[in-house]
Amino acid sequence: MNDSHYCPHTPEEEKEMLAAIGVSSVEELFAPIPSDLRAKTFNIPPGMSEFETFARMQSVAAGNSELLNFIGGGFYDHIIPAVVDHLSGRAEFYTAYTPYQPECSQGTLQALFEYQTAICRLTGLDVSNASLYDGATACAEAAMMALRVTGRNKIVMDGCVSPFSRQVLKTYLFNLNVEVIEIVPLDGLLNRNELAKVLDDSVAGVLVQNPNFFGGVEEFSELADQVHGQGALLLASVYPISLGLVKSPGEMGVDVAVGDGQSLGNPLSFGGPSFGFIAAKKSLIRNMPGRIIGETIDKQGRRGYVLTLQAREQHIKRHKATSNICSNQGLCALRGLIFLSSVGKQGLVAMAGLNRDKAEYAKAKLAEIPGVTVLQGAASFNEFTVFLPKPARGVVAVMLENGIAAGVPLGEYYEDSDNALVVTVTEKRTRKEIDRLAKGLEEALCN
Amino acid sequence: MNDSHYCPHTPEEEKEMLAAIGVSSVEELFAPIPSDLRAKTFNIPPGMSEFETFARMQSVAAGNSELLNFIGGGFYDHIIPAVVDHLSGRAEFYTAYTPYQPECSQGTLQALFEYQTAICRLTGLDVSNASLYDGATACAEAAMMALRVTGRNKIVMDGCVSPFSRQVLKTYLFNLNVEVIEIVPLDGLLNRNELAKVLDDSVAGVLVQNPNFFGGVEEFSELADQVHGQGALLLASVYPISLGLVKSPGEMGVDVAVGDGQSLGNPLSFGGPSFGFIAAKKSLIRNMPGRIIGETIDKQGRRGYVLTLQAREQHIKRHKATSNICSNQGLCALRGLIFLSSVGKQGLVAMAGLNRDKAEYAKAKLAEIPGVTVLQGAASFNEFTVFLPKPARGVVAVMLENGIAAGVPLGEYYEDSDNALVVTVTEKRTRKEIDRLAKGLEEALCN
Amino acid sequence: MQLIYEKSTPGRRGVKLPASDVPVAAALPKELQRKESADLAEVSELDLVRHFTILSRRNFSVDTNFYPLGSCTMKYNAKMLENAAGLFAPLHPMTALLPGGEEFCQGTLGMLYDLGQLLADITGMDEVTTQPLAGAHGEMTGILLVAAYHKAKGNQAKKKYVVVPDSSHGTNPASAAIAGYEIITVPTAPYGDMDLELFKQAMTDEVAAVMMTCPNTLGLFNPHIKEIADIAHSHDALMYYDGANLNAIMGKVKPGDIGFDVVHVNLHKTFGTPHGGGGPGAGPVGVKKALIPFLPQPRIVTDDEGQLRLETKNSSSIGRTANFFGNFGVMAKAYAYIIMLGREGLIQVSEQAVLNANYIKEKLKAYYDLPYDMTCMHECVFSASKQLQHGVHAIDIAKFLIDRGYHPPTVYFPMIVKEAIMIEPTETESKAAIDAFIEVMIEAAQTAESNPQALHDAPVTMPIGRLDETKAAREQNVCCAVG
Amino acid sequence: MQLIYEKSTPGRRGVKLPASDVPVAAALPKELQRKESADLAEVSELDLVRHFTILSRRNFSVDTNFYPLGSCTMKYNAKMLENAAGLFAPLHPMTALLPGGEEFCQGTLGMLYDLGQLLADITGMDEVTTQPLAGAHGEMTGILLVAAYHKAKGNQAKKKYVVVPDSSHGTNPASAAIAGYEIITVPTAPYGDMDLELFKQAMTDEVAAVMMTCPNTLGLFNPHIKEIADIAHSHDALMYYDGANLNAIMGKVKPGDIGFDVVHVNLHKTFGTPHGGGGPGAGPVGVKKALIPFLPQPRIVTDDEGQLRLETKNSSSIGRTANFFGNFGVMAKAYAYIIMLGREGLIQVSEQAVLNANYIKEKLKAYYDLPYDMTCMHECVFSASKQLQHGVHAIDIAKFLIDRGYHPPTVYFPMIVKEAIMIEPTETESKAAIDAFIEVMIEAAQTAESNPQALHDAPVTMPIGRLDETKAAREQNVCCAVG
Ligand SMILES: Cc1ncc(COP(=O)(O)O)c(C=O)c1O
Ligand SMILES: Cc1ncc(COP(=O)(O)O)c(C=O)c1O
Repeated sequence: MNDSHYCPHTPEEEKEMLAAIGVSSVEELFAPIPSDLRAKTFNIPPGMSEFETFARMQSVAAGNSELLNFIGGGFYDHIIPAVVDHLSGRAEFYTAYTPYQPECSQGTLQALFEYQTAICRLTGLDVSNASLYDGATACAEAAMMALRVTGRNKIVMDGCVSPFSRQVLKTYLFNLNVEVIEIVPLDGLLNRNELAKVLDDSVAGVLVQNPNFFGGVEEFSELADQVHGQGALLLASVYPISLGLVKSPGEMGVDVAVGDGQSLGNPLSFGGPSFGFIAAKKSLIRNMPGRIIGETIDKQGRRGYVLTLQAREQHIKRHKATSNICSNQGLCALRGLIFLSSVGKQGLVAMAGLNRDKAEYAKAKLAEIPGVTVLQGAASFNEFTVFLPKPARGVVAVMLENGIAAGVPLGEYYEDSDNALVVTVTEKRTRKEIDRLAKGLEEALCN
Repeated sequence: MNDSHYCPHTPEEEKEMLAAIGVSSVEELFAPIPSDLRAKTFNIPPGMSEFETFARMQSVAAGNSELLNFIGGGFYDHIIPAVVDHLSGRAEFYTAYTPYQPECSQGTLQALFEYQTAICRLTGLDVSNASLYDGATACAEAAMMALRVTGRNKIVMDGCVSPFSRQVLKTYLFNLNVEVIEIVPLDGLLNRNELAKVLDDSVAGVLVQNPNFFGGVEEFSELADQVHGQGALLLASVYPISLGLVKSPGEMGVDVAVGDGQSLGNPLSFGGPSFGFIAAKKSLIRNMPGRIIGETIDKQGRRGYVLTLQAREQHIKRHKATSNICSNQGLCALRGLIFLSSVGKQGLVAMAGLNRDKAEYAKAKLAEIPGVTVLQGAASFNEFTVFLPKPARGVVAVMLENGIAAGVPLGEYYEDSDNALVVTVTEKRTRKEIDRLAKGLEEALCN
Repeated sequence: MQLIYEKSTPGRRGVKLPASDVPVAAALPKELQRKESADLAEVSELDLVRHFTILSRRNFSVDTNFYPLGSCTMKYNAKMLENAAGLFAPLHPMTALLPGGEEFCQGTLGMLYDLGQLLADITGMDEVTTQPLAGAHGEMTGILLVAAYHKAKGNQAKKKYVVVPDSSHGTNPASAAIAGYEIITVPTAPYGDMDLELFKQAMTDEVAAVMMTCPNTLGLFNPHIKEIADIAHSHDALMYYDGANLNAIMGKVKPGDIGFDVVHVNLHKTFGTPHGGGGPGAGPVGVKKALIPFLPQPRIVTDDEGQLRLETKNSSSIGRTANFFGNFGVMAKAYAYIIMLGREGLIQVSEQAVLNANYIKEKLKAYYDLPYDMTCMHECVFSASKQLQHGVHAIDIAKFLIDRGYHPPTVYFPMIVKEAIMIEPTETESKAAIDAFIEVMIEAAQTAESNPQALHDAPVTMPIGRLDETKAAREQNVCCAVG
Repeated sequence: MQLIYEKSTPGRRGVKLPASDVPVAAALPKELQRKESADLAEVSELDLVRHFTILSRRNFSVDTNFYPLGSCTMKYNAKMLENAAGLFAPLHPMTALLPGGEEFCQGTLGMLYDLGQLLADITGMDEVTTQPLAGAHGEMTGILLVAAYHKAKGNQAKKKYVVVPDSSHGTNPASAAIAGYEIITVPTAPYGDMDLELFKQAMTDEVAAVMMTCPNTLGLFNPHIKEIADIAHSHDALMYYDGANLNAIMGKVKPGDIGFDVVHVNLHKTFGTPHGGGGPGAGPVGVKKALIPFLPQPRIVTDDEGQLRLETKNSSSIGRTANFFGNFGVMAKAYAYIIMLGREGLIQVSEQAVLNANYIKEKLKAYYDLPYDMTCMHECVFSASKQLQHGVHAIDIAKFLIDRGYHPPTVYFPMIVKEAIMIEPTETESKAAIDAFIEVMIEAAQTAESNPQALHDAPVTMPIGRLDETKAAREQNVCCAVG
């Protein structure tokens, strides 16, 4: 075994250990497995060296193409300050486990307490947990929170919420006795009339998204009042970078805010890992899913941090827990904290401003293209919907061949939207690149 | 100033500080500089963000071409285990200074002591310092050591030593009263007869290299006796990876061994940083250049490490110091240590074996090409000289265009060697790549 | 140590952003504007770096401490794997979902596909989805697949229960509950496995699935596992395999061969991803053929030309369990780990993990009560009941270990062992490290007799002592008030 | 803590290497074979990682501690710069030296060329070589250029001396000596600069160069610098500028404008490279036109088409001072740093560095003797002479600071100040960090009076106390005997 990777014993050591156990071979230790159950095949290819493995991974990565990126849809191509990698790359952070033993885990615990604080401040809410899996599952967790809190079993959701989040929510709930009602969007915004029709005191929670999948930014304060009037909770999925400019969930009276933390210092990485966040009004804390870090003191009065309200959790409550979460996205949440602390209070505002300015520039540029119109009636942040004179699918496919990921065609996700395209512009895109997008689109439309 | 990079004060803080100093502006603090001496221009372009800077650096890097690499000449394309980056990337290592305060620098000090140990064991000598700038300057330092030790002023060097090392040595010594004699190589080896002619008791040191610039591996034990017979020192520059197989300087009776540590875990990085190493017989320790770490104890008998024999150094001895070295290549030496500890005792032998096996395979392959002959008469490690049927310069230039750096043409460095090419094959080169080299060479020769 | 917010100075700026190269846009309508900027940290980059660098040092971690945390498989994970995952940082997942986009993602889609096949071979399953984001998420996904299966057969209405042994991990019943089932818990028999008789009694046609860990959380392999599976299947209940303990059995036995229908794998335990202080992990789920139609979307399939495509609109699918393709970065590490170790390497991992656990078990059983004294797999579970006679609890021993520089084993789990101390050394520890740990464990046992107070007082070498958890739960101070 | 060799186990293997895909070659001739393998460490990768991770934590460093080490400019260096340098890892320097090879290296050659131009502007020089590998190496290179210059003029024979002030850094005279000159040391006058009268007396036509740091090592800018340069030039002596203190004056004054002919720049101090626990740094050398012909080879030049080429055979050159193009990775960081900060950024660096030093000077001068009480540049030098009255030395104060988590300032340098304490805060420290440091310095001064023994006993919080340096020097135990 001393020729294997990462199994350190020398043959002599192995012999000593076997002797101490009182067996003559390692194979004997597998005697508890009935022989007829033993694996008959094991078709894993032979191993290789670290060097060869890395070379192989490089060739896997090279199997993807680099594209000029104007797509979002939940994951966003933002700047990640170099400190994020360096600090989250401290081995003491990333090779530790969930901080069950607080005395030797204050690094993780304090950082996650700081993370919770950042999320509370960002969302304008009182309490945050220490992360969820991703933004989509966070929507489902918020819905389940509403079900628990109200004891009702109906969820209403705006069709403007990301189709992925809606799908995940429905998957989570399909085997529960829950009714899920979706409100068909009206011009890329929540159809408030339709919502009013279904909002009654059987509704546990109403889920909206801001900015929504079309890019539209909405005000939900009034909605919050209506929802609260029915004893239900208003749940909002938000894009954290937008909160540098856009009214926060807390300011709108939202009860539970969730979202995906990818944009906060986590690379696109073909979709993960990122993290979900969830923040809520104080009164809802005992119904929160996942880990929560709390401040306390030791006998000498020294401040410290612990996993708290563990009585909600699966390792104590088992099937009565508020969620099944165990391992979560701690390191990604830490990256989020480092990101937010690195750009800082003013920086987040500035970054949000850059996003919006670039997107507005792009909007104007694209609107100049003959036949292209911009979805009217809604303010937007860094994503917006344009209507093309032909189906977006084909246009996007053509532009891909030219190295531009021009946006997400809406036809895949909404009826009667074949010509609609959602375009995303982050602070990383330069004016030149935006001009290239416009030119590329114009050319693609000429074909 | 709070919009600048890495200068943290807010305007309020700056005001407070100026008030404490008793001046009204930062500019006042520059009053000691006579106004007529002040800079009239400062033509540095405006700054940019971290993100833009990194993008710029990526485009700089993209300005170089990737080539299939069969060149050496002092720097070698070896495997660097991933741990080397990760561990030398610990901020506590790389953001510390030279360990002047031992109590809070035991990390660096112990590591460098372990490094010295590795170098002693690798070279088979008694003492090592904590690094020199690079392999070429190490040759010069070894020569100066010989001058100091013997009080003589003549250095003899084998023309088979790397031309770069020889040039550096001559540059170092040109303004001293030292005679430097170079022995013209004979068939890619030290011309021992010529050497014997000049070796007398006026010679301070004889410098050889193993394997030499032609790739030849030599035995110098007899030479050591001859050199010692004249009261001179034998100085040898060695390629550390080769020491997995090749007789060590210590085993040959060499007095001072030097070399470049790049191959030990330091990336090619367009030539640096790497490090030089120097090891010597115990009796020479007080004449060593640079930093030396020594073991000692504190009052409670606890073991610790300190910079020792500092009385040799510039910060104490000023112009009488054994060298002018202050900052050196500490982090690169640390990388060397981590590399050697990662491949380990058996691994270095295995790695050296792989190098030689691949080079021998390449040698045989190239020898099959019509008109190509291999330099005979010397054993080699991972570099060898071939003779082409036409000038190597042109062949190499053609092959470069095809993405292959086929070797170093010797004509640039030696007379009557226009057709000679030194080919290097490390463990990173696969059989397929070597076959590609052979095919490429064959094609280039057909042109 | 101060919080980052306590180190903030109003007006201090962080990282510099690019200057704008476009006009400033008209402001958002007033009612959409945020009133007050979020009060994030305002620190210099140096202060930020110092803060988190110093904070990191207040953790124990695998790279600094032996970390025999049972059930968590705290092995050393190769640094190269981190580098490998980084290669994929710039790739946007939506690309693959664009029309014609798969073509531009053949590298990553291919890797996921290949990883699925490797995991399928390791677990003996027919197909694997890489979408679930952790073990528990895999459990929920797996149980939802079970539900979809029963639904498709038209008998979901009667399927009300999921059976778990009482030794099971808390996530098992929690996941099943979230997926809509009621839980039946079967006690463990004195021989360390789920009581076969009680299990038989619990099984009815109303049971949708039986969830088991094998080896179980006592580190024991259940010799009756096939029989259990046969009983379950006779009631049309599916067998769910919690793969958290896969590190024990690679190449030795395959869940799919011994009657399991659904498996999740904790990639972060067995396959090369460090635990990140609480994630990210990944919990791919493998299934037998009958369950393939229900796998989440998007599902990676090959077309006639061998190109990889995404199936996104299969109406029998349970839908999506997460945004995109799972925690891709974790998958990259797992894939690299598996191809690097290869067949022999993976077998050795399991062999050495089992060797180390048995060695510790033998060496410590004279000092600690071993409730199930038999050959274990990759972990062993002691009880501090002997020490309890001196008033010393498992937690006291844990805290003593902290003072000695060891991360404690898992304590108080599995719940069925009183004062449980669950030790999983993993295969990556050297004999010297294991021997040193054994010494300290013996020292703890001796100190429990000679000076129990010393154990109650531990830890004393950390920046803080034992914390007041009641106060934390009462005050619910979960967000910094300063700043 | 054990040495890595003490953790070794015979036969334990390290990182796995690729299997060979070629035949095993015939062995080397016996007489060329190594007899016994070098006794390197034999540890597992986990043990290796733990060893060095834990070892790293036994250092103070900029990223963990305020590090006001005078003359060393221990500023915070942006992490991005490390990443940027890494981009060049795979590039072989010999490529550029192959026939036609420059074409394949236009990126790196261009960067070096541009960096040279930026440094030339900052220092007021006409051309820069990036070859020297550290400050001292730059000094030697610079003095060799001076020698070549005098030689070319035919009067090297009579040029015997290099003049340095007694406040100069030890490398200055050491480098000049290595480059073949004798040293004349001029004392410092009470006004903190080289004594002008004594300097005049020292100057003869036998002087080849005058080496100065400006601001000098007391942190003071010499108002007579132009006069000194004129005097030197009148003797055909060249003025050498030790750029170690460049952090004080960027954009404010250029060495080239005030009479200097040769300059080295310590990139690792001023320009973005952390110190690495003792390097690598880089010491590019800038020269005035007259010295360009002597610059080291290879020299980067542009050809008629604006392509970058290497000049390798200029016979007037001093030759090579190092293998290739200098410490390229360090250069990459410096280049990125300069283009990132830009004109305004660099000016601010110097302004804030000077502000911070003066602030500390003012705040501490009531507690420590300030031998030269005037506006300083980027650093200030106190004397512990007040404390000495209580038997407390500068070193005792240094060790006390260690106990408080501060890396001590430079002590006992410059040598001309008795019990010198040389403080360089740099521009990257926040006011809060500086204020906290001032507090601790005051506490040290107070403790010197109230409890001098406490200072003699310091440090007590480190894993080791003050070490027996005599024993180290006597025993010369510089290589581990174990294993
Ligand atoms: C036996 C067992 N099952 C399931 C889980 C849950 O896995 P995860 O933490 O990945 O959600 C764990 C994790 O500790 C476990 O030990
Ligand atoms: C004033 C001064 N000159 C020269 C040097 C030497 O520079 P280096 O350490 O880069 O060789 C130093 C370094 O500490 C210094 O402070």
